[in-house]
Amino acid sequence: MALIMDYLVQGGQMLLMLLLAPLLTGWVRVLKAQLLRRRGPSLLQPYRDLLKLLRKEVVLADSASWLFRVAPYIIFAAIWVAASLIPTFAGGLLFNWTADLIAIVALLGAARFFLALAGLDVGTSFGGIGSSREMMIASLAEPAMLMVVFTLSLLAGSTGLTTVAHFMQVADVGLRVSLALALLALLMVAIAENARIPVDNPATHLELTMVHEAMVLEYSGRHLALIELAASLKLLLYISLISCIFAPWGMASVGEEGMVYLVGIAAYIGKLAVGGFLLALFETSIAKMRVFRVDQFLGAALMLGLLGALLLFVSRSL
Amino acid sequence: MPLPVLLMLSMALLAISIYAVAVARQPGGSRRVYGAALAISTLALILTLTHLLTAPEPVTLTLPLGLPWLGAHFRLDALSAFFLIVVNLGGGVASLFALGYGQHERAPERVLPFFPAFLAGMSLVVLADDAFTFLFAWEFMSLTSWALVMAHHQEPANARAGYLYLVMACFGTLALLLAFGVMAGPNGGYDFATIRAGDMSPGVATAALFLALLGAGSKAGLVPLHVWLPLAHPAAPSHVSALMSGVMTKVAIYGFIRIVFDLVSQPIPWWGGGLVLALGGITAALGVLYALMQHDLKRLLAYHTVENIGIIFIGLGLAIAFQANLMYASAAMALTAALFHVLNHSLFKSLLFLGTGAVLTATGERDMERLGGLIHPMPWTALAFLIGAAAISALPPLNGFVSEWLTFQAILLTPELPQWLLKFLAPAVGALLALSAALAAACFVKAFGITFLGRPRSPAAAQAQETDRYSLAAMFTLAALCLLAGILPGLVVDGLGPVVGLLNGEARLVAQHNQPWLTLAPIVDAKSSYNGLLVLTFMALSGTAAAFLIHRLASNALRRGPAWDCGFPDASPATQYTAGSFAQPIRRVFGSIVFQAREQVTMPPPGNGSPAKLEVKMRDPVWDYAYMPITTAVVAASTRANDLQYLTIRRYLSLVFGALVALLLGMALWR
Amino acid sequence: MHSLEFDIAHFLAGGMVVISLLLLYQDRLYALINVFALHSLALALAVGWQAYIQDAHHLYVTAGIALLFKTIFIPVALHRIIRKLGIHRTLEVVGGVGRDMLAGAALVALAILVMLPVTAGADALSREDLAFALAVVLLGLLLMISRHNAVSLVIGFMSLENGLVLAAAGARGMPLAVEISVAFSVLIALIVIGVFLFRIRERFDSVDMQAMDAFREERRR
Amino acid sequence: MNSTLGFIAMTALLAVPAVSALLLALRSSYHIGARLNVGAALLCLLAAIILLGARPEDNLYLRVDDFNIYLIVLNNLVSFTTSLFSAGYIGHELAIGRLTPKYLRFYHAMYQALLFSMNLGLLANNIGLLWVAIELATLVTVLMVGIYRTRAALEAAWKYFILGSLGIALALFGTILVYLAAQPVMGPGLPAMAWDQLLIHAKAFDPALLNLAFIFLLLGYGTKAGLVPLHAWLPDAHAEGPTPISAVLSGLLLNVALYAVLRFKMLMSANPEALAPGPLMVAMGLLSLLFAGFMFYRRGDIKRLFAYSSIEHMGIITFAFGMGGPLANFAGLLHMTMHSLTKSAIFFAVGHISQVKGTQRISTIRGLTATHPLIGWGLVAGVIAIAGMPPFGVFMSEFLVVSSTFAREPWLALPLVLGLLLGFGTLLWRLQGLAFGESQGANNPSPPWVNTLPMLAHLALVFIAGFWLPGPLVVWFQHVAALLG
Repeated sequence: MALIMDYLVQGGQMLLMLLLAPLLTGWVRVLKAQLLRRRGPSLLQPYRDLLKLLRKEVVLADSASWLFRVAPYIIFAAIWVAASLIPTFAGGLLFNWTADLIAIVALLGAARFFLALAGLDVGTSFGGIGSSREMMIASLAEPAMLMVVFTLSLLAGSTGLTTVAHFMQVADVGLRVSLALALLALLMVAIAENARIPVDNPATHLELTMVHEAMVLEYSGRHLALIELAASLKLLLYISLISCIFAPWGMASVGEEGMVYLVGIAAYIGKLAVGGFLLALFETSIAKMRVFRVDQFLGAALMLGLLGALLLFVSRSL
Repeated sequence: MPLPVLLMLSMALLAISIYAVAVARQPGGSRRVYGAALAISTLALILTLTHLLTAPEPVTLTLPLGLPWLGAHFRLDALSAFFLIVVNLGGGVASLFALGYGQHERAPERVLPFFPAFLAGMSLVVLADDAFTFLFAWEFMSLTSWALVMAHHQEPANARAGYLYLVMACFGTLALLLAFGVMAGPNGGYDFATIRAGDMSPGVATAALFLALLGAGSKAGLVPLHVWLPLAHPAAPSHVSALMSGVMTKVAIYGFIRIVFDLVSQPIPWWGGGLVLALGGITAALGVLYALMQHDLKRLLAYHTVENIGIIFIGLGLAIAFQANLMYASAAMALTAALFHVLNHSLFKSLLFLGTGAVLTATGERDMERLGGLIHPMPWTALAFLIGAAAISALPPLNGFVSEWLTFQAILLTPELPQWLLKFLAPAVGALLALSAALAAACFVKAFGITFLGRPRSPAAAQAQETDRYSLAAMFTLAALCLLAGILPGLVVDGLGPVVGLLNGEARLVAQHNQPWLTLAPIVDAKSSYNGLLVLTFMALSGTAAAFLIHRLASNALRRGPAWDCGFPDASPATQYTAGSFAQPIRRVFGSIVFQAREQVTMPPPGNGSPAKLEVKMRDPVWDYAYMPITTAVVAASTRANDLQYLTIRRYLSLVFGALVALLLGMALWR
Repeated sequence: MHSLEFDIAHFLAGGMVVISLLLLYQDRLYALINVFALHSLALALAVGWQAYIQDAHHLYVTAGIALLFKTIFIPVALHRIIRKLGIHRTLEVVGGVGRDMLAGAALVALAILVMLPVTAGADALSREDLAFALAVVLLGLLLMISRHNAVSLVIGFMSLENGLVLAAAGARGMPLAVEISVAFSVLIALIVIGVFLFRIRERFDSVDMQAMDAFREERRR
Repeated sequence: MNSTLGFIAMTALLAVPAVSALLLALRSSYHIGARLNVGAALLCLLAAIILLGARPEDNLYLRVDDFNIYLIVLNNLVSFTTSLFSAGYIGHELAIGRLTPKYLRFYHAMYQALLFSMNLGLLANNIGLLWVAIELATLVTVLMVGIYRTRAALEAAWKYFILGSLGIALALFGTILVYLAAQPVMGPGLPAMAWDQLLIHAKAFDPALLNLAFIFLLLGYGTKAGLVPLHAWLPDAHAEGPTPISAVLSGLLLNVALYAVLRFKMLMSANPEALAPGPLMVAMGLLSLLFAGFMFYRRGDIKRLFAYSSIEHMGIITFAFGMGGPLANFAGLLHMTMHSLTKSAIFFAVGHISQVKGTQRISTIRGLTATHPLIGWGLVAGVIAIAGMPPFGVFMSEFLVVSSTFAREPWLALPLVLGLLLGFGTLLWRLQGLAFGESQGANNPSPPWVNTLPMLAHLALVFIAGFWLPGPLVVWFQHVAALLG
């Protein structure tokens, strides 16, 4: 019985992620439009786009190789697996021990690896721009992320997300400097990783400023659909990661009754809404920065993360 | 009783190299030589594998060779068995590859005789059980590999590489000789058993650690002793490069482990561990930064070896620090991580070098700027190289990730250390490790993307052909092993158990084979766990499911057309991103600090159609600040001393006179 | 009765030291040769006296060699060679005579200083004689290196060798003394006549060593 | 019976070279000359081997003991192989007219005379006789160095002659002093100059005299052994003479000179009050080692290069013996042997090289392994061996030298190792230029492989010694090492 329940929870989690992702993207878009006094697209527009793209035929560049066609599936799979391992409405998922925080970071890294390769595959100049800038950004964002992971796992004594979330839920963590630093760093990383303003602008196609869009420039049809879906999954992943670590309230834990799960789901969606709103607010209130100031931005993130970890190393021994 | 057999096999390899002198010129010669080497390596591999997995009781053997009153001692224990596996695996695969690759060799008579001897040398280093035999084999290994580096001696660059290599190797050997001398002490017992048994002062232990760092580190490519490596490894034929980078550096690691963890009976002071840790971190970061700046494929790989050596040394440094504080459980974690990475690096670095070899035979080019689009003519090579690249970039579910994950876990155990310095050092090194992992990914996106993807940048690349089946077999063997070690890490960890136990006072990680779902949970799964198998299954399932559903329910129509490229279709391949331009952002971010990289753009005046020029100046800090002074000093000194060659007879007589008077004075004042 | 023997022996030995200093003082070739003849004469006398007081007859042979070969034959030969080769007669002193004299004095002091610890018990003769012989040897070496001229180099070497013979003669009952002095004379004869002058004359048109140095310079890379 | 056989062998060692020197001085034909030369050397070798088994009893002039016997065998072995090599070498020189038959006769006679003098020096039981032998050797080699009559050759000969004679003179003074020290104790006469007697009574000698004597002997014979700063004659003498003579000089004569020094060192250490000779020798050895290391780098002449390498190794050997103790002495003896064999092999190779390339200038010799594989790789093997790398014997001896320092003065290992590294680096720099790269300059055909047999034989010996020393040899070396104290 309990086992079946666990399977259900895990499966529900995976589907929920898949379903909620475009909604979140739409939500952010709507909010941004509202904040800019525009009417903006409907909340469901992302779903429509995806279905449209899925039905269209793929126009493949002559110089594209098999890698170019396989990459979207790999990217999608990696991000989806990563996302489905994050406790959202319930901790203690069946397979949460499959991959800890480090592994989740690495899975995102794998997705990025193949995306960058796909950007290079056709052999256009824009693809190259995108890939090289993406890797530069990642080369700073990933260590920063890992520093955050360090801080958390040192605090909770584990790199397993469930344990961390549970720890934040029950143990009286209190306000710790290192936690604040970690949160700040994580936010900066999230912005960079999801190609949001000020690091990148998901809406632009101005050649010289785009990073993520430049890589996927040659994609079309179902491939593009998968990549878009993966992108919104990633956004969802980060927001739910932040919420499950820094706002783990209302999250159900293993083997509880159905009601609790519903509560958990409600709480989770609430968190997402808030997160999306904050993001939209931030994005509208700030301007995009030059690509070569991104490294300072992320360098700061890395330093914050390292500082957090160091402070923790000190405070733990006190 | 595998030890005598293993020694026989090494002897057989030596015999083959003598036989190779005779047949090197003949058409079928290389096939026979490499075939024999392959057979022997496989046999040795099976033997050592069984020995390690069954009852790894140390067996010893003494031959009446070497130092007369000492004899040549040999010993096969868990540690040497493990490294023998690495050696013979690499050797066998390289031989298999060379069955095809060797056909293209311009000067077989300069490669065939030394290749089996090189293999034998490495095996003997690992088997040696006294200082003389060890150094003998060690130096023999260096010598044979030097000969292989000098195989294409017409290129001046290779000659310089070989020179630098052998000098550094000699430096390392002398350092090790001093290390053994220090450990053996005045009564001079030079067999390892005596050294182990002898009680040494902490000072001696520290000195041994330093000298081992110098000796083994110079061979392994520890910054700042790495300068020879990126020159020498690419200079050799590719299958030899694979051996040197993938295996020989590991033999160097073996030397370090053997001395520091086994022979030194006194616990090393904790700051020694800190030193190794810091060196490892610096090596890892610098190595990958160097690699990113290269556009010669083999040199890029060689610099990457430096990075991975750094990662291994991070693990070893942590282990020393833990052992110094008697935290053997944590030390077991660190050691396992290091050894696991030894195995992994030997796998994927060999794979990548072999792939480069295939590219080299197909196009005759090592310079990425003249390659590109090779995935179309040689898809299989591309696939194998891609797997290797993904593995070395520590992407799950491949093996590279597992060892780096273990290293991170080991770093996460450092807060228990009492020393403050280590508390601060560990997260910093962790950051360096994370940084180098991320940069490695960037570096291999560059390596694979520029070489295999895009459109060919030179006619040679356009006319490339898929490589022969021996080479493919070799590459895919390694690729499969990379995947296996990635999805079944628990089994490898269990295999490493006896080795770790040997080095760590019988403290080792908990047995993994009875974990559910073959999960890797080094301590307890609540603390940290990873399951490569499930990650792979999930990704495969979701990927294929998505593909299936889309193709079934949505469209699967596909049309070829020119690239869109924001509306500039089929520009010339020259407009693609090159290796240099790919690395440019990172060069801007890091290079300007580390290498004082300076870019200078010279624009023609408006109306002038001549192309603009961008030149990048980079300096190698290590070479400039560590090696140039020494070389200049030696040159200056020898120039001064050279004047003594051209004195007049009178002056020479004055020298004798001076010596005489000085001695007489000394004696007069002596009493 | 002892004292007289000793005094004469010491007088002759000390005389050799003085003459060595004189050699250092010369800056003209002929004078150098003549003083060297004097040096050898003193040696002959000293050795003869040793032969007499030790009544070791083989030492007379040594004395004879010294007298005939070094006092007469070599100087004459050198005179003729110089005339034949037309070597310019003045010697170029490297450091200046004054400095050489000072150095010589210092060397004599050193010789005595070195000999002090020797236990007088060895042989009454040995101690002082050895001091003198050592002084002569060192002075000869100094002469060799303080002139730019090959003849003076040979002469310096020969005076050095005189010191050796003096020491050998001073050693009571030393076997092979004669053979050794003979062998040495052969060496010198070879130096003087055979190899050196003939070949050097043939190849480098002067015995002035600077010529050979110049020749050596041109091989310098 | 045994001892009489030994006596015959001992006399043969002296008589055969002397007689054949006379005969060769009369004969001018190349073929007969070369054959006779080889034959005589072979006879000496046989005699030496007989001496191994059969010892004559000592007399006041000659003596065979454990120390000199192995040098005698080595000496005659190398001089035999060298005579083989020189047969081919001189034939070529004759063919290209560098040597005239007149000088050829002279050459062969002098070769035997040199062999005679070296055997005499090794066999001598009398310090005076030793001195005479070494003086004779000096004269002979001077004449041979100058044999080519070129300006450079004559100048080298002249330099060698002057410095050599000075060394001889100093050595004589030292010898006299030793006698003076011995005579009061042992009374006048021959016994006071005989080794065995001296050693017995050394305890009673006047230490001050002994010290003084040793200084002179060290400088005197040290000049012959080419220790810095007394080395000046050595490079030129090696470079300008015929290559076989360079081989003999480096491989043997230096050993004989060093042997003399060692004999007196034994005397010194037999007297408790005398100053320990060790530090002096260690200092000179290190000086030679480092100096030679610096000198390799700027060398332009291939033979001069390896002459400096001889200086380096003489330094190492002196260092080892100066360090003292059974281990270090063993190392020194082993290194002496290995160096003789290897260095003469290298000079054989160099001889072939200078003949096939028609020059000795390093800058014009390139890529030998490509053009002349046999001698090219021979040179590589030789240099690798002399640089102290396995699988060659020098590696073992250098291992022992370094490790022996840990028994006495651990800190001395540091400069020693640095010197070794320096020498290695600079020597290898030269080797790579010679053996690898694009070939250039004249390329005469390689010599018939028979001519390279001596080189190969030496290399084979050194190779075997690299990982296996025959038991008797070891026991015997250990015995001698114990003798040396």
